[in-house]
Amino acid sequence: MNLQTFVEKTWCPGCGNYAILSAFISAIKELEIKPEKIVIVSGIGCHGRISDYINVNSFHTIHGRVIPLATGIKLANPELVVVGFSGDGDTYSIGLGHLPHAARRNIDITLIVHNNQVFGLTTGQYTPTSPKGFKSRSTPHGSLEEPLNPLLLALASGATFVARGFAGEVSHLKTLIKEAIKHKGFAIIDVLQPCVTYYNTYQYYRQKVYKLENHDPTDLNQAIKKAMEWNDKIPIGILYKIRKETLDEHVKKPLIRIPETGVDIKNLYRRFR
Amino acid sequence: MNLQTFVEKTWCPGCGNYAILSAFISAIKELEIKPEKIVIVSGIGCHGRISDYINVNSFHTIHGRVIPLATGIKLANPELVVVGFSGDGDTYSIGLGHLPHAARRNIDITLIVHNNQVFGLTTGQYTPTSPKGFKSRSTPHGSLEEPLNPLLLALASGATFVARGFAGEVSHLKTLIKEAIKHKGFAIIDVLQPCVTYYNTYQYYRQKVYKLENHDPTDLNQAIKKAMEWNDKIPIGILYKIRKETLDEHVKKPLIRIPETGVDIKNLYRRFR
Amino acid sequence: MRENEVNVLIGGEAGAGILAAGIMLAKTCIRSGFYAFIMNEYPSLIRGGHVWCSVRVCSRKVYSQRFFVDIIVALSSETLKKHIDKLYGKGIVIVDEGFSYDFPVGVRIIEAPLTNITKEIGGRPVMRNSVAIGIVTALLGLDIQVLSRVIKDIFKEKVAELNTKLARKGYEWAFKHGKAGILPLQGFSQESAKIMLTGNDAVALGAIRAGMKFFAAYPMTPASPILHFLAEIQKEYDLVVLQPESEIAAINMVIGAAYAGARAMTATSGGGFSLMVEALGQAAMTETPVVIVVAQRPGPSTGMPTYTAQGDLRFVLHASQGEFPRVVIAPGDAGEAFYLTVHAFNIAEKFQIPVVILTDKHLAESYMTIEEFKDLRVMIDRGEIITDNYRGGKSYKRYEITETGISPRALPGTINAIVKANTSEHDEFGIGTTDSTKVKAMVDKRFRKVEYIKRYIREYSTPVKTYGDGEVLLVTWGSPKGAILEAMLELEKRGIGTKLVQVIFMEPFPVEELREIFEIDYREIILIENNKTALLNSLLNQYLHLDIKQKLLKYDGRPFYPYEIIEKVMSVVK
Amino acid sequence: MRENEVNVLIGGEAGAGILAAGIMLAKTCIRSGFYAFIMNEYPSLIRGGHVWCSVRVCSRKVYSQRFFVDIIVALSSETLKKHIDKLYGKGIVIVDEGFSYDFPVGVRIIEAPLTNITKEIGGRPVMRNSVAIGIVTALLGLDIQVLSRVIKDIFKEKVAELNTKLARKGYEWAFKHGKAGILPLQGFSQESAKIMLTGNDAVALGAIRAGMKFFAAYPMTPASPILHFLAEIQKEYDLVVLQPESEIAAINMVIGAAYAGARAMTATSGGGFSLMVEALGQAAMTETPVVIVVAQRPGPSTGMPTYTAQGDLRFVLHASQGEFPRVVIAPGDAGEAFYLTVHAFNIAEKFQIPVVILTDKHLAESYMTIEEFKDLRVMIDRGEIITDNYRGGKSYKRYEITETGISPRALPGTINAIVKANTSEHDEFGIGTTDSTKVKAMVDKRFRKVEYIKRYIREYSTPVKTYGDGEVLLVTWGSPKGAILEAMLELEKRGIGTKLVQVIFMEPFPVEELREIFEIDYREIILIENNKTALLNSLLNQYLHLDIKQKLLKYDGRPFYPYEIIEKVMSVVK
Ligand SMILES: Cc1ncc(C[n+]2csc(CCOP(=O)(O)OP(=O)(O)O)c2C)c(N)n1
Ligand SMILES: Cc1ncc(C[n+]2csc(CCOP(=O)(O)OP(=O)(O)O)c2C)c(N)n1
Ligand code: SF4
Ligand code: SF4
Ligand SMILES: [Mg+2]
Ligand SMILES: [Mg+2]
Repeated sequence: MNLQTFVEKTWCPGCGNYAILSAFISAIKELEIKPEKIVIVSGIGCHGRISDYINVNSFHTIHGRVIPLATGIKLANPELVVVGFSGDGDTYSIGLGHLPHAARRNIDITLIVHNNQVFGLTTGQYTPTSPKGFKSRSTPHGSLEEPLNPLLLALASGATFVARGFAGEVSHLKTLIKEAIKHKGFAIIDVLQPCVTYYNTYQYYRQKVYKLENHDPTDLNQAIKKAMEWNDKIPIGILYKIRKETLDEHVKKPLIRIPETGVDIKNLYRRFR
Repeated sequence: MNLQTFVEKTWCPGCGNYAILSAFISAIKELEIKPEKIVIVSGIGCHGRISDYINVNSFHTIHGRVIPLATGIKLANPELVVVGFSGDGDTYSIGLGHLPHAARRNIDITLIVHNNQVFGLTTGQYTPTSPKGFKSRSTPHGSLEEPLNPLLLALASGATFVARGFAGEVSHLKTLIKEAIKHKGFAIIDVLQPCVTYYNTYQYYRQKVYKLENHDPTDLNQAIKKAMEWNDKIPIGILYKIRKETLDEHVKKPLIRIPETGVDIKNLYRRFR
Repeated sequence: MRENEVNVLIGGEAGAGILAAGIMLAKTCIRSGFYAFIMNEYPSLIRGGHVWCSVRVCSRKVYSQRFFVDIIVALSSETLKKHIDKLYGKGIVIVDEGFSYDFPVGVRIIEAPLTNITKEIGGRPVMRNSVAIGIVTALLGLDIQVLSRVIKDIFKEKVAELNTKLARKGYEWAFKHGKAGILPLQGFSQESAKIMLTGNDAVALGAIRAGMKFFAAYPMTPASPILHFLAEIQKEYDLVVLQPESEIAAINMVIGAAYAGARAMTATSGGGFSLMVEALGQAAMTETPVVIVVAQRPGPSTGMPTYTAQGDLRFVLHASQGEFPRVVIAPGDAGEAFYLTVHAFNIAEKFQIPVVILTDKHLAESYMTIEEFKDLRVMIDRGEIITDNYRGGKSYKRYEITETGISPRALPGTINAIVKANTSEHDEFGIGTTDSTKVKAMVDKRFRKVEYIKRYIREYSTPVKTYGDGEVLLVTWGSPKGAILEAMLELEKRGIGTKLVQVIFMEPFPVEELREIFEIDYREIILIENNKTALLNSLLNQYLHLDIKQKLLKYDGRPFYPYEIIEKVMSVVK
Repeated sequence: MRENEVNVLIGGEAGAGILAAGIMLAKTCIRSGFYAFIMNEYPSLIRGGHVWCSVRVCSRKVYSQRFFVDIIVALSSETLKKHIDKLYGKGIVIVDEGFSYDFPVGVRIIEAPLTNITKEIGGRPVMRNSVAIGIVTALLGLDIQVLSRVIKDIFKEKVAELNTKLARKGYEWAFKHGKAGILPLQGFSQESAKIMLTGNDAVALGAIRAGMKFFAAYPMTPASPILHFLAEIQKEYDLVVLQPESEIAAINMVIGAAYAGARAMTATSGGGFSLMVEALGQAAMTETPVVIVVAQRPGPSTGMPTYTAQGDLRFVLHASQGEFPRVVIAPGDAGEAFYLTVHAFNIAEKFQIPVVILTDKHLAESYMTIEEFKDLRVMIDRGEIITDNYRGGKSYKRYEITETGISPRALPGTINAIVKANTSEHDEFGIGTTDSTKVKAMVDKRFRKVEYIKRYIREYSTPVKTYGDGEVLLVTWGSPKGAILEAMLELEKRGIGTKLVQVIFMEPFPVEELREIFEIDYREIILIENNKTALLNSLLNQYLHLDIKQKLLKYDGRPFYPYEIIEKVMSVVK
């Protein structure tokens, strides 16, 4: 079974997106999920092309709406495995209004954010995660804004699975994706994804990232502390993970069938008499 | 100088909004700000009517857009004092996408959130801050979602002034408002505002709130801890306050004048030759 | 007062249970064999403003409120200030004891101890209205038992008990003071089971009937009651009913759910729809069937949230970038709203397009009496849909180019089918493309549906309705229909024959049907719309090169009264 | 090759600096006294796809690209596969050494050591294009000094130096191999200072000229270059230029800034405009003057981000709930874009309404040569504006009811004036109201502006333009104008006289002006639009009851070529 389509990939050679693609494909292979049982939702940006490359059900949505779209799919058919691929522009800029809500609702979807700290597809403008002073086409004199800390934000919003991956660590990333998919509840993986064209951070992150060890992912305070660590050392791995009731657990069966003669509403007449 | 208009107030008798109104009016009186130097921006909801009642410049905007509207005003004319009045529906539901960005941009506006934990004006539906299990017209069987912690979210987003007030403590609230307005940078005050009609929390909060004392508002970890305190005791006061460069500090003078014959663009021709 | 008809206006402060009182009264009348129509007007605030509703009761089917009333129940002096001029010459005013007002001569005043009775029984002040309704019940010569049962059905146990007592007290008071039967209702008909419901109710019922299983909406007047109703009954019908963080979230969730295979809907007003515009195009481009209810209110922007208007027609017709087929349906009353909602789902799924149901506050929130829906009149048509296992042989093509433009739709989860939806322009498999030939073919495919949609609508629905056969042609769409039908009855009596054209499908615009109607010679043609710029007329200009000169346009947030239409027709005709 | 004209197509991989090469060449020609037009086509991705541009150079003003070219510079085989059929019979192909391709007979192949030269000099592979442009410069008989100066002006020091060397090497190589001057450009004119710019550049320049001080936009192809340009020069012109979190934030910031008194603008494409729709109504209701640039691309939804279309016209005309006056302006070329942007600000402020400048990818991103703007042709009109101190005596009324519908606008900060803006329907002071009389008066006030807007436009701008005086009438709006003007010249030569009507103000629609034009008898009328459903035609139907039968519609994302128009006209005429 080929999990890749025959579509030619148009990411720049060396782009971190390739790593995410291959980590994901390995993950679903190893999890042995049938392609027809998966739906991936992809946002708009370089990352968004991923849905053309993976041979599973997919919805290439509009900019910033991966989360609500994936939520709708999951609620309508909880038997599907729903994974969102989004960008830092997609989820942390235009789509940020959805993230905290998905987190606190604990809808059982996995969100993989290709965080390259730029708008790649629109030629490299700064994003909410670009460092202060970042020079880009929209900030030629350097950005004036403090970057957002997406993992801290996710934790503050009540997410039940919060992780960071690095495109330079494919097999570690694969494990994260597997864990995230297996996690029952809202799982976010922020992936440090170097954009070789507009913000090549391979070297930078290679030097800084380290894999979390001896870390208790059920301890929120610990997780917050780790999320705030962004200096000489940058942790990757699962920062936080707890089990809580999910929103979709309230949906008993897929909502996709309708009796041919329609639904009987006679019981409802009473209230209108 | 009368800071109130002659418009008859239509909030329910006993509504927490009255307290916010009077705290604000006292605050600007005491700060001796001239009415023409203030602009208030109000959202859509019961809280939004406040702009009809205060005799200063105002913009009663659309639902959820207090923050960007106030940002535009402040940047165009940094000499104005800009205060936003918003609701928990307005800022934490539909408008949530703007809050973290305003916080990390540190735009010098004050945002007062009338957090009554319901959509008041649309007849009491639950909001992101309603407690789990809350029964309302849209959740007659009880809401299924964990509430949002807005102060934690603001802290996680880099806000430089984060406070909580209580409509049952008007003079304390007035002090908070004064401090927030004086603060150079983005200031958010989440005001616990009982809605006597749909969620009367006066008693509940009277028993729980206590005023922060011996708290170091420059310590982010402390602030985060306090923001997470929401059980038997609920702190009110300034949780966090630091001074950072603001976005509007980059604007040297109001942008409101234009030479009658237009702006000379000859210098720009060069690049097009 | 007219024969067989009574009009009651009930007014008081916001929060005083005015509408509840109107509903009690109307239901009592309906269960006694009459028809009722309730129109209610309230400000956008929770307490303190003035609220009123008018209950029209009649022995025949009624289509709208009337301006003039026989009885005013005034729970605040504001009610009289604002509405006393609506009272017929010898009309009755019911007020609380000790209430002082400078009444015009001729008014029959009933000063009843509303507050006192309420206090006696231990009711809250808001319950005064039950006493008043008890009195009205007596006045109209209705049975107090019927009112009691209505109250039991409306309220929860404890509250019902109290209210029943209060109503009975009021009823008895009226008897004791010789007011019983002074305005008797006559000529009831009991031929069929009747229900009273709003346009919102009808849309919700239609959606449930049609098998809608997913509903997400952000509250917005006047569409919120659909959310409330569906939320309440979600468990009985296995629905997912959600209030997401915004309209943007709502419509995107709905599209996600529809892609997954659920019949899915959202409901909002113009402001919320503004936020759905981008996703509307997404539904179109991905050919995902969704139903969107837009209940209009006066704009622009926040405008007047609790009032009525028909100002969003063009907006809804053209919303979102790019060109794509859509269907826009404008029911004119609750009955139509029910059936057309079922059609909306069928059309959406059959043609894999977004369908908008365009109502307005007056339709959405006024109550009218109709016969119970005959279930036979609806059926479910999901179009070509593939579930479980795809047996098409070759690789499944989500956007297969076909003669009709419709590509068989597999649901994700179907074995052997990979279902790829794409908002970028795409090839038949749903893979992005910019190839000029493929792109053109895909645009043409989507647009080929239009002809088939038109045929389908003609066959299974009613793009245009006409009423009457007179020489004066009245042209409208949506809720003004009610007041017009009433006016037509009256005009008939005055010897003026009229005919009404009601356009129901605004898109695709029923050009042929209308052309036929307009081919006939009329004495006068009058356009009637609840807006400023005559939007339907702009469509008639565009599609039929027809410009209706005589216009009755109203844009102060109020619905039409029959008398306004009568006046207009009279002034044009003579 | 035609007299006095050379067309060069440059193609290669995305990221290979193709457009930069085109610009180098075009500027060299312009500075040598010619006119140039560059059209570029690229996929929505950063690397790997194929990108090409066509540079047309001519001794007279040129309005569009041509389909056929004289020279192809092929930096990848993809270029030849896709474009070799565009080469004239004896055309020239410039390729890298060792490049193999099955060329058609007659093609003159110049195999030049592009890569080798580049390596020699130590340039990066992307710099091959400079060698190629050096060769083309030689072929055309142009001065290498001019090219060198162009390179110096475009690139930063170090890069410029390298590229200059490479270009010179290419130039020399051509000389050495007897290629110099084999396709000489002739007949240049040097009468006035010329600049080459895109529609986006022109809008940005117009905005700066008009005194715009606040610009907030979220990047979206094809509008982003406006953001980039303004961001770059913000310090020199004391602008605030911001990239907020979304289009919703952008437009709301712009409205805030405009309320505060800055001339403020945003720019986006259809998808981003979809998100601005709610706030558009806010600007209208609060009567806040804003300018919104909408650069169209093919939809629906994500569609084809880097291609061109004119599919958003109706959407922009009717966007947002409720009814309100707006102005929509569609420039047809860069020169118009400049002046009309200035007008847009004047109209927005004078009438306190939102103004949309509607362009498309082809206009926004193609480069054309125009004369430097004459500053005298624009002036600033801010309308009735009150700053510093209000001396009106009575309390200031933000929404004073006036004869023209325009209420004098005080800026917040003005002493003695409290400026209350309100998205709810409001009274003259800006306080919310639902009073039926006041509401109607306020709606009427807003709409009274329309007549004055029309007059103003007629006086200070050009709602409709015509070109030529032939018997065949061509009707268009926006960017197709360029290709049509070219076609008209050619048709003239073939003895077919044409006349073009270009509608510039789409709203208020110039009904009177057009009626006059259409009153004349034409042999044929042909509509030309870059969309599927003939949107301008729908307006002609609506406003003039005119349905143009002959249509040339193109909706594959590509702009018109002159030859397509010629073919259409020929087929209709004969
Ligand atoms: C509503 C809307 N606004 C703007 C755009 C233009 N746009 C396309 S991709 C993109 C940025 C994507 O950035 P990110 O999500 O970080 O993705 P990346 O390209 O970096 O993978 C933008 C702004 C759009 N498609 N839709
Ligand atoms: C785009 C849009 N969606 C929905 C509404 C309807 N609406 C008006 S007020 C409101 C809720 C307000 O809640 P909140 O901000 O908490 O204000 P409160 O009434 O509680 O003060 C909603 C949903 C609207 N006006 N605009
Ligand atoms: S621009 Fe950056 S993110 Fe986009 S494909 Fe290239 S390297 Fe990857
Ligand atoms: S509904 Fe609640 S928030 Fe609104 S005015 Fe009444 S008490 Fe206040
Ligand atoms: Mg990115
Ligand atoms: Mg609230």
